[in-house]
Amino acid sequence: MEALKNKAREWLDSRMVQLVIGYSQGSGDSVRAVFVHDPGQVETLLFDSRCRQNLAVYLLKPEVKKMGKAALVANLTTLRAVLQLAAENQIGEHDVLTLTVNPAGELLVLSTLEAIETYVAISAPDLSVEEKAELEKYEKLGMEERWQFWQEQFSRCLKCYACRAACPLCYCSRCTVECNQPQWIPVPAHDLGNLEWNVMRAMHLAGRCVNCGDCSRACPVNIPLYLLNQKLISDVFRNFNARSGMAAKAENTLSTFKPNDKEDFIR
Amino acid sequence: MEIEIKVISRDALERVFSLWLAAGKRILAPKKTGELVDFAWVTQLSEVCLDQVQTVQSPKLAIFPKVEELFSYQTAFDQVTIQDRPLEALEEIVVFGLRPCDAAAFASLAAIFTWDSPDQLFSARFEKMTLVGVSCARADEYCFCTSVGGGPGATTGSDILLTDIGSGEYLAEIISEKGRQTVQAAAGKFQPAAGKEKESHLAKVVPSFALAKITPALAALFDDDAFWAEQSRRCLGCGACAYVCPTCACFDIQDEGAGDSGKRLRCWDSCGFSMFTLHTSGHNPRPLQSQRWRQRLMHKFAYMPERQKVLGCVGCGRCSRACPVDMNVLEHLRAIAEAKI
Amino acid sequence: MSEFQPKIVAFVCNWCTYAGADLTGTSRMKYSPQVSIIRFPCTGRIDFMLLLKAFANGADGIIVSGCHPNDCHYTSGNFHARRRWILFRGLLDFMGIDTRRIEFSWISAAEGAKWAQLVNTTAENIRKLGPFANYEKLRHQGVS
Amino acid sequence: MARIGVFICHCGENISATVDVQKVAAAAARIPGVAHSVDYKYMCSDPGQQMIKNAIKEKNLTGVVVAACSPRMHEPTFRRACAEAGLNPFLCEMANIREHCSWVHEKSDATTNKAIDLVRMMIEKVKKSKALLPIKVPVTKTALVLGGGIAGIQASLDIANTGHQVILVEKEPSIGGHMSQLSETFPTLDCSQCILTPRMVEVAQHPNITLYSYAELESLEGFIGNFKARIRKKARSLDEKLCTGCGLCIQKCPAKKIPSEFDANMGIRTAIYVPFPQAIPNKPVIDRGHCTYYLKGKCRLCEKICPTQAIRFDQEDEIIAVDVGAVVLATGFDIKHGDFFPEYGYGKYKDIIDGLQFERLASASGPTLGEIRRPSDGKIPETVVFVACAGSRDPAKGIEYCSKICCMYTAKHAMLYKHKVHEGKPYVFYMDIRAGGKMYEEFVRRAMEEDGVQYIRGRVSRIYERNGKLIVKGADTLLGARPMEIQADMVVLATAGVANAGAEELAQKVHISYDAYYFYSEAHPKLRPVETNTAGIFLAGACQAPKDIPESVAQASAAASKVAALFSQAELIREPLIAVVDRSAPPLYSTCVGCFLCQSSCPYQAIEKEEIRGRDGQLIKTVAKVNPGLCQGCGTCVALCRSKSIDIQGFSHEQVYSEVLALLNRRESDV
Repeated sequence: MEALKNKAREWLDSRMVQLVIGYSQGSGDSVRAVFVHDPGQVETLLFDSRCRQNLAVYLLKPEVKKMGKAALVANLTTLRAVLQLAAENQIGEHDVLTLTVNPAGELLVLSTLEAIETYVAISAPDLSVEEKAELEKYEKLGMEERWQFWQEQFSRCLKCYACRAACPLCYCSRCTVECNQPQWIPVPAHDLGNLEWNVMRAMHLAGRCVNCGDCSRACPVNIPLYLLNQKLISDVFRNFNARSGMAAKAENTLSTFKPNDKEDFIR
Repeated sequence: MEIEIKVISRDALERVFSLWLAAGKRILAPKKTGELVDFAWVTQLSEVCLDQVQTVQSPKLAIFPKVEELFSYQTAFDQVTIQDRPLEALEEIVVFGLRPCDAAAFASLAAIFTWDSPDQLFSARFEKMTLVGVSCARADEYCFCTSVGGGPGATTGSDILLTDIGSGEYLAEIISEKGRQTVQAAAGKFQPAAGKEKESHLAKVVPSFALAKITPALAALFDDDAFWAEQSRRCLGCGACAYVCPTCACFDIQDEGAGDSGKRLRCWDSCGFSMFTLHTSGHNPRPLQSQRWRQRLMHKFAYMPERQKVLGCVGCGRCSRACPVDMNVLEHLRAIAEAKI
Repeated sequence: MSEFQPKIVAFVCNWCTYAGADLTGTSRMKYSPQVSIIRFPCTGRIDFMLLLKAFANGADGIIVSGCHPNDCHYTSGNFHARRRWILFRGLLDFMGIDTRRIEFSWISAAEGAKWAQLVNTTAENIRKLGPFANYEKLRHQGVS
Repeated sequence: MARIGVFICHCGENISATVDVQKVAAAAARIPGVAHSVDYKYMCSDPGQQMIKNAIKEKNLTGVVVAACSPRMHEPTFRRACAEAGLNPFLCEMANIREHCSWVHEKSDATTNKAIDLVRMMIEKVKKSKALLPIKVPVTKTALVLGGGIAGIQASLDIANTGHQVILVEKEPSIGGHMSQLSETFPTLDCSQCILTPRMVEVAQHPNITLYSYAELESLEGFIGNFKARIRKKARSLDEKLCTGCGLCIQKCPAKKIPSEFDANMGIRTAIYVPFPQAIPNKPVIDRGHCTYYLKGKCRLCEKICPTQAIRFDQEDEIIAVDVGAVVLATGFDIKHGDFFPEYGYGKYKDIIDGLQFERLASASGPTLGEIRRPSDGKIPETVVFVACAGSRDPAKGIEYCSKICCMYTAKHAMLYKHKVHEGKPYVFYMDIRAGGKMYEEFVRRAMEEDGVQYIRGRVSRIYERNGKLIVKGADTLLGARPMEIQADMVVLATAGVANAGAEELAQKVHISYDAYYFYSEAHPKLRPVETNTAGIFLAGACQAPKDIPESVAQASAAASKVAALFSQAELIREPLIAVVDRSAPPLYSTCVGCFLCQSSCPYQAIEKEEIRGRDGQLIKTVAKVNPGLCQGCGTCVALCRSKSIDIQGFSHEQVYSEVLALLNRRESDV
């Protein structure tokens, strides 16, 4: 990916950015985030199908912010996370430059939020055919089966909060699980605590999640958290025709309403 | 005591399982569910999976579970009555199929829980636990037991260590008194070894840094903020590493009650969390992830050796495997060992 | 043994449903004593976490009720609440939590009769469903 | 440790008949933190209230729970009692064991147990209650009235007459609005100018009213009692202090053929002009779009002729900043211009005109001095067709609502025509006649019966010209939808009343909500018809929905009385049951992360951005802040906030959470 390295070098040389957040070779055949702040290190940058981590998660990290203006090597969901963060007042127009590689393998410089909007506008619907099919598979299960399925999954939860840490949109400086007056979510990772934590995590991402899947990938005990997010993504789209991470100035699904929202479940 | 060497066939082992159950013991062993191999309660050998290099979680959960009740209480107007956890009610446990590194880890764990004022519940659980390990035939790039004084066939910590020597047979090393009792209880299942050896069946794990260098290097690097910032930059500050770690012992105490009754619970905690050291005043002595990452390594490689006279790491590599952002502890330790000071 | 008496919590807004329930009282209509009301300024104030807390503390059923659309004292709190419930219900259902145990309704200050009838039918439905066994189990699981 | 006092009311027998009140009092007494628990026949009686006051003093209570009737009934009573005994009123809560318990359940243990649950619930709530102080907001006692039509005039006069200052802003060169364009007014047929102009003069002369005509609102910031408005005074090209309004300039102005807006383009005016003779202020304006000097660079005749040298060609717009405590929007309406309806040929045929144009034709001060002469050739039309609902109640082409005033003014038009042209034949096509109002139905009947106006129930499908006549094709639905064809000399379309072109922009400028038609939304459709959702901003007249004169005036006076009420105290005092955003110790400062979801959810624009800065002035973070003047305490933001950084006083997280737990967790000692 020479183009990528050259652009990174150019920007670092010209002090246009102080930092390039990208991917480099990790342990075994994995890739990992890298923070290139000196032009000498650009050779470590790479971009391929393994680069799935949503690097937008690093934009709000104080340690990273301190390093100065950043360029972000971004895949599609990372770009959408950037827009969503902008829509939630977390980053401004001039806080970040993004570099992406389009399906044709060409390097694209998206230097404004507007440019990102135009690029993601053509992206495919949030849920792929396979994802829809899998979701439906679970939706079709009986209620008791669904309960058993999720109880089994959640019983493994360690409350390590890797899902939260890996999520670019879980940026609260104090998460609700850390409120203890009142104690909204039990701290212990027992079954009740795990259920409540997971309901809350999913609800707090409703209308915000960009379906990057990092929560599931981060989970050390393989809880399919993406199913919960995708359930809400599809409900948000079906009911409110909304998609998160598509615009830098979008109002949130849950902080807005339409007088004719469906209410067939209300007596 | 002198290590006794025997062999046992898979079938015999299967029967030993039923003997354990019959004797009212619960068996905790690696079990495969989907892609995931992790410790779970089993009733027969056939449920057990031994192909993996390592389980996701460590067997510490046998005696230091993620949530445990310490005591329960009742209030009546203004009096409170407390019922302590009845220790005699705890079950006997056999942890089967743990790796030599895991067995060694219990020493570090015990060192913390019995240091200064011993933890009754932990000690009681420890007493009622027998460790029947299985040595490692395979290792991966995350393994570094040999760099921290262990090995794929190391016997430290285990009561019995089995090694798969092929043709459905395991070489059994009887290491402790508990081990011997286990063999006696399983009358005749364990046979004389007749000169069989395990070495050729063990994984090769090449030492990758000099442990001797780590502790002094840490002391020298303590104030090198740039070094720690560089090391920890991609760390997200989750608790995955601590929760899968066989020696991490940090815990939180939570009271859960409603109406006029409740219980006090102990649950895992992690020094990686940003609020771990947050004071009521709002001050946080470790505001940066780099400081929290440093703390994790200092604790394992400097503070524990100094206070508990035992290393806080056994080189199982779980933290590296579990890390969402590929914080490979082995790399970091190498860097520390090789740092110019 | 005596018939199962469910515990039902009603989360209602102050301006419509609470007043409606007052009217039920002043009109001396009778309903099941298994239901108790918690008063909120507006359905918009009702945090979905509170519903989980109710189940976690042994509620067998929940009623959530406020002003009819366009009647909200604050003009739009109920609209915001409605969106929240659309997604929350979907999620709970997906997780296998029986949403038949949560009754949503709009009840105005004039609908005292509707309140009585809602309470009675809900109490009856929950009685049929029986105790929330799954959740009851959940409350004690996962502690070693 | 809390020291709660619990007072169980029998309410005569209303409660004690079905609830074992002694048992409830005894159970409450056993709850930790309860220092005093008694039952009494009538808690709300004087001796009852005295019991509470005494207990507060003697037992030095930290909270009070009164288990009695609905808090909607007696909460104020008991909170006052507590306050009188020196306990913060917000540390007193009521358990509703009458309406929600004794009255709706049979006498049984279950009923008593429920009463105990409710009491326990409120005890736990009060334990988490905090002492709250009322919110005080200072009030600037000057009102800003936008729009100088009849509504704005009425509102200004009413407010000014209560002794408060009024700033009246009108975008046209003169106040008067649409009413000044009208000929006569229904149902009395008195001349519009005759009743309006005295009011206009009153405005001009009122010591408490400052009038800015030919001016518009530039911006409005702030909140109730404390708005900062910036007004753009458009350049009149003339020094108003020097101008005497003698009108010489107007006579001399060479650019004479400019269609007059005031005459709805039925007449003409000069480039320097006053819209109409009785204009207030009676000072001309130079229309720079048509003035020869501005277009060609020479002329300046007016400047030469002006006896007081008042002309200022180089004058620029002026921005005037004012502090006001309340705003009244009276920006009025517009009519849908006929050209949206090609079938009716408006714009194509000169003699098809709209309602306002007919008003000018019929007006004694209009271009024809009140004679009904058709625009094309000035002939007096023998047959005139009036088309009601031209655009109204027409989801397909026009607007869905009823414009409300057309039925009446169409009847008036037909009458006026008949009165002026005795031989004339007026026809009215209508859908329904909506003549609700004092003397309205009678008025329409008069048109039909005394003035012989022909009413045809049906819609007009098409209007076109055939040898000098306008052919109006329609159907008479009362005669089996028989097709009708009328040969008319003139057609008057009662086009729909719609919101002003600039209505949306203004709404956004002042942060109020508006409906799908850009009419401004009232705070509550029934109970708060003249308030908006933004505290301190009120509505008058047709900017809220089409209205006739009496309605506009009534609403204007209502808005004025709201303003007067607001101005009646030195400070605005409000219940402190509002949302607050967390503030914590550095380095966090606040748990709010500034996502501002709350902002878009707030119906009252009460959430602002606050920049937290370090000692060095460095921006640390931007967080949400609730404006206590605007927040109404619905709590929608509270439930939305992911980090639980907003809480609402009186229904706080801790309070409602404890209620849920207390309600569901009976103690053994309770039963």
